[in-house]
Amino acid sequence: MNENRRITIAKRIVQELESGQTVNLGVGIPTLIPDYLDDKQLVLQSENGLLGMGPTPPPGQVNMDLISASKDPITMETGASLFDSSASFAMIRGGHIDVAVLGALQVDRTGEIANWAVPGATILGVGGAMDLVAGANKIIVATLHSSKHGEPKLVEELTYPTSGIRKADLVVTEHAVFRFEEGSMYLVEQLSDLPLDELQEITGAPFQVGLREPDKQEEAAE
Amino acid sequence: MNENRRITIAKRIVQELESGQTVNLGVGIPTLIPDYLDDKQLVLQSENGLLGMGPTPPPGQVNMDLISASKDPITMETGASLFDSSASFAMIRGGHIDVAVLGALQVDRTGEIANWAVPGATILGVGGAMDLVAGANKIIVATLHSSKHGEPKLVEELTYPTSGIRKADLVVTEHAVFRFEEGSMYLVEQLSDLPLDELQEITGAPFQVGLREPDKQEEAAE
Amino acid sequence: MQKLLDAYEFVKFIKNGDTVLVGGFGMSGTPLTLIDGLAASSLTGLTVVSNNLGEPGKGLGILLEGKKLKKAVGSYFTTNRDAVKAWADGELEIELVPQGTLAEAVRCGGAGIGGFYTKTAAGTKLADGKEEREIDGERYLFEKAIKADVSLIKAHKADRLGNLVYDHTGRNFNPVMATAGKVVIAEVDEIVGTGELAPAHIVTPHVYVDYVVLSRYVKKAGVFVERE
Amino acid sequence: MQKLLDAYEFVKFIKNGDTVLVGGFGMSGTPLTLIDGLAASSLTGLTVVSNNLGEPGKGLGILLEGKKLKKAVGSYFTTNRDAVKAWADGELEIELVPQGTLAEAVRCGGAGIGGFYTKTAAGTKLADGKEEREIDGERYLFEKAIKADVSLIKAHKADRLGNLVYDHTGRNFNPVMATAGKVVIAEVDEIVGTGELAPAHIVTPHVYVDYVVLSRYVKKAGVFVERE
Repeated sequence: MNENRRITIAKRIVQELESGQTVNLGVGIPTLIPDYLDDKQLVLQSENGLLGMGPTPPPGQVNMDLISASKDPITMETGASLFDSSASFAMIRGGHIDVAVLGALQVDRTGEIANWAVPGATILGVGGAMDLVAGANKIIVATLHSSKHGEPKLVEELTYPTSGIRKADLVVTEHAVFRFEEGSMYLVEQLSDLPLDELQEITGAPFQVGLREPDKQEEAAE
Repeated sequence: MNENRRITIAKRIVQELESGQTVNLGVGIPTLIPDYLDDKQLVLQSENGLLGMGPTPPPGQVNMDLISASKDPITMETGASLFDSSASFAMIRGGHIDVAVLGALQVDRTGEIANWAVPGATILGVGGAMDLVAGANKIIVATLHSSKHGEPKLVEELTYPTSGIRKADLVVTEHAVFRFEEGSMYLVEQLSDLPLDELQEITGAPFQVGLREPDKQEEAAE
Repeated sequence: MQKLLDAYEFVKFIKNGDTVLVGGFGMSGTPLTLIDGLAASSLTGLTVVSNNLGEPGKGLGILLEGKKLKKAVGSYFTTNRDAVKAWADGELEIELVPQGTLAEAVRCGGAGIGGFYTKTAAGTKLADGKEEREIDGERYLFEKAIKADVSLIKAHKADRLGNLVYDHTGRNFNPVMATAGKVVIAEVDEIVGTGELAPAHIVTPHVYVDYVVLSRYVKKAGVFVERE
Repeated sequence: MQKLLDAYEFVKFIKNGDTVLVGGFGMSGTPLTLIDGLAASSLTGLTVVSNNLGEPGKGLGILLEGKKLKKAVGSYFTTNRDAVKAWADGELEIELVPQGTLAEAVRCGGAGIGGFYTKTAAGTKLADGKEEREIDGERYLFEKAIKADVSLIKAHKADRLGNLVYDHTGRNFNPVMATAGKVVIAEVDEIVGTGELAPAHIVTPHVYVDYVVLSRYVKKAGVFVERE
């Protein structure tokens, strides 16, 4: 059931992606995306130094020096290229990744993301999360609507440490798609049969229904 | 006769160089050095992106995409590597070049170098001169003792624009070898039969004869 | 090939007054076809960022003859006496930058780095008006990253995705310039099938290359001549 | 080969308290033999700069077990629960740096750049105590270059001069770390004749490599096991 919700999110995000785009997929739900692309051809970037990441190899063809950012064995697509970590983050930070799809612990009503640390807990890992938030051209957050403790992940104000001042463009949960513009949050699509009032109840931040201006929606959908 | 003096300088500088060292040779007298290496094997770096520069190719084997910093056709030694301009200057500025041999317009008594611009004239070229002055581990200046107008090139204070705050280690002219230490200039060797008082006369800066401390000489020669 | 443009078609991506990064060191690794295209266009008031301005009537030199340039940023202009004259006549602004600083500033522009500190040029005339900072007891200058509207670069081979490799020292400024333009056009000697360039040997990944133009020139006896 | 050292001989170039850059991302491109050498040595109080600290008892994890480390600088330590525990027990200092900032700081250390400005981490907890600067209307953090006493890196092949190429994503931090240590030791799978690596394909020119060590491990079915 949880897996179905995650797949709903992955499938909906695929609709936001276009063939030929360079995409960096974070850990968690984003890693499901390659399985639901149909005939869309993405160029996947892996922060440890690869453009053109392919699927998991068959067991006999694993090379532990060809791995993803999650440290799992991968393959290369035709036309792939390899480079060092400084070149990889130059690509990320320099605005050369079209879309980063990230998981999140929280997103606030302005689109600010918390996805690397839990308050009060040991903070010993950040990886490339902040570089991606700072550098990707478009940021899509893929997250379940509520935490496993039933707390809303979309919140009025972050209580978890922020990943950066750069805002998400879009959040996709199993229930809805939210867009962020100029500090406000807009519900642009419902993905489950949850009534609107119940959706509002389980969402920790106030949102408006529909986009601020119809023009904006078209522009964003281009 | 002028050519003989230039060769005297080049040959003397060769004595300062060791096999296996990475050396960047500036334009002018330094470019004579490869002809007088005997069995010393230097690794020549060219600022436009080559480590392991070889001699001029025979006329039939010229490739205008394989050129020196002076824009002349060159070849590659076995074990050479090619890289871009940012990597080349990372190598230079990061202290990975053992010795830079540079021409100069003036050198002052502290070893400060002027080698890129003439006062009052149009200043439209600097190239890699300042990067080499700032970055090479050892700087040897190769210059005739006097300008073509008969003015001393070793001066009390620079009247030409400086190439940087970093000092030369050694200046070699057709008459003498000077070393610089802690702001003072020392005559460490005479290369012509010019008497010492006449050498002093044609040198624009005061110098001491011999090194400040005998210990220092050994240390420097190591 | 989706990215392939006709020789001078790329000109439509450039506007009067734009800043254009142009690869090359002397006449090596210089996008001669793209420069021809600029010369044949009606564009004016361009700022060109390139190590040199070619030679009189050669390479970027033809843009100077065609009065296309408002300003040139680079490290060495003295090999083109026309540039020196245009500057003296007040027809061309020149900003002189040490070669290593130029390369690093363009790399930073493409890498999302706002600026950096270098020892190069500290204490010289080229430091005039620039911020100085002491780091670990040494003097450094602040240099801002360089970005541009368009990058015109020259590579040896492109595959059909736009991955690039370069010809010997023709590499020079091209790979960093490929990263720092909003629109990047690569002139190439040859287009090969995707997969023909080994992943570990690709110097410029295709994500940096928007369009590819086949060079009007071919190398004969080591020198570029017009393709027949 | 002049630069070739026996497996653990390199330890003589390291002193107690030194800062050591160690290449690798997870267990890929990690100098396992050199780490074994450190573990077998009497060295203590080391500061290690590396993206991770391996896994419990694996890679850099064995240095933690052997109490060799005073401090670790990197981007992701949570994959090694021993590191988390050592930190919680006050036995290990940890400095957390975003991965891209780490890579760039090391590159700057090797390139003679004193420091740089990045947007990454501006406005976050990792910006605490760091200088902020606005450049073209955007917020950037100042980050200082990282240099070290010694670099321990892993490459795939070295030629007899010390030129290096890497194995796929085993490249990761190794090329930048090769530039930023006073002494650089490269562990390699294979040593080939000079000239066997094409000039355009060499990733690390030999000028950066002081010594080469042949790996005690070989890859079998894609995973490193001890050489027989």
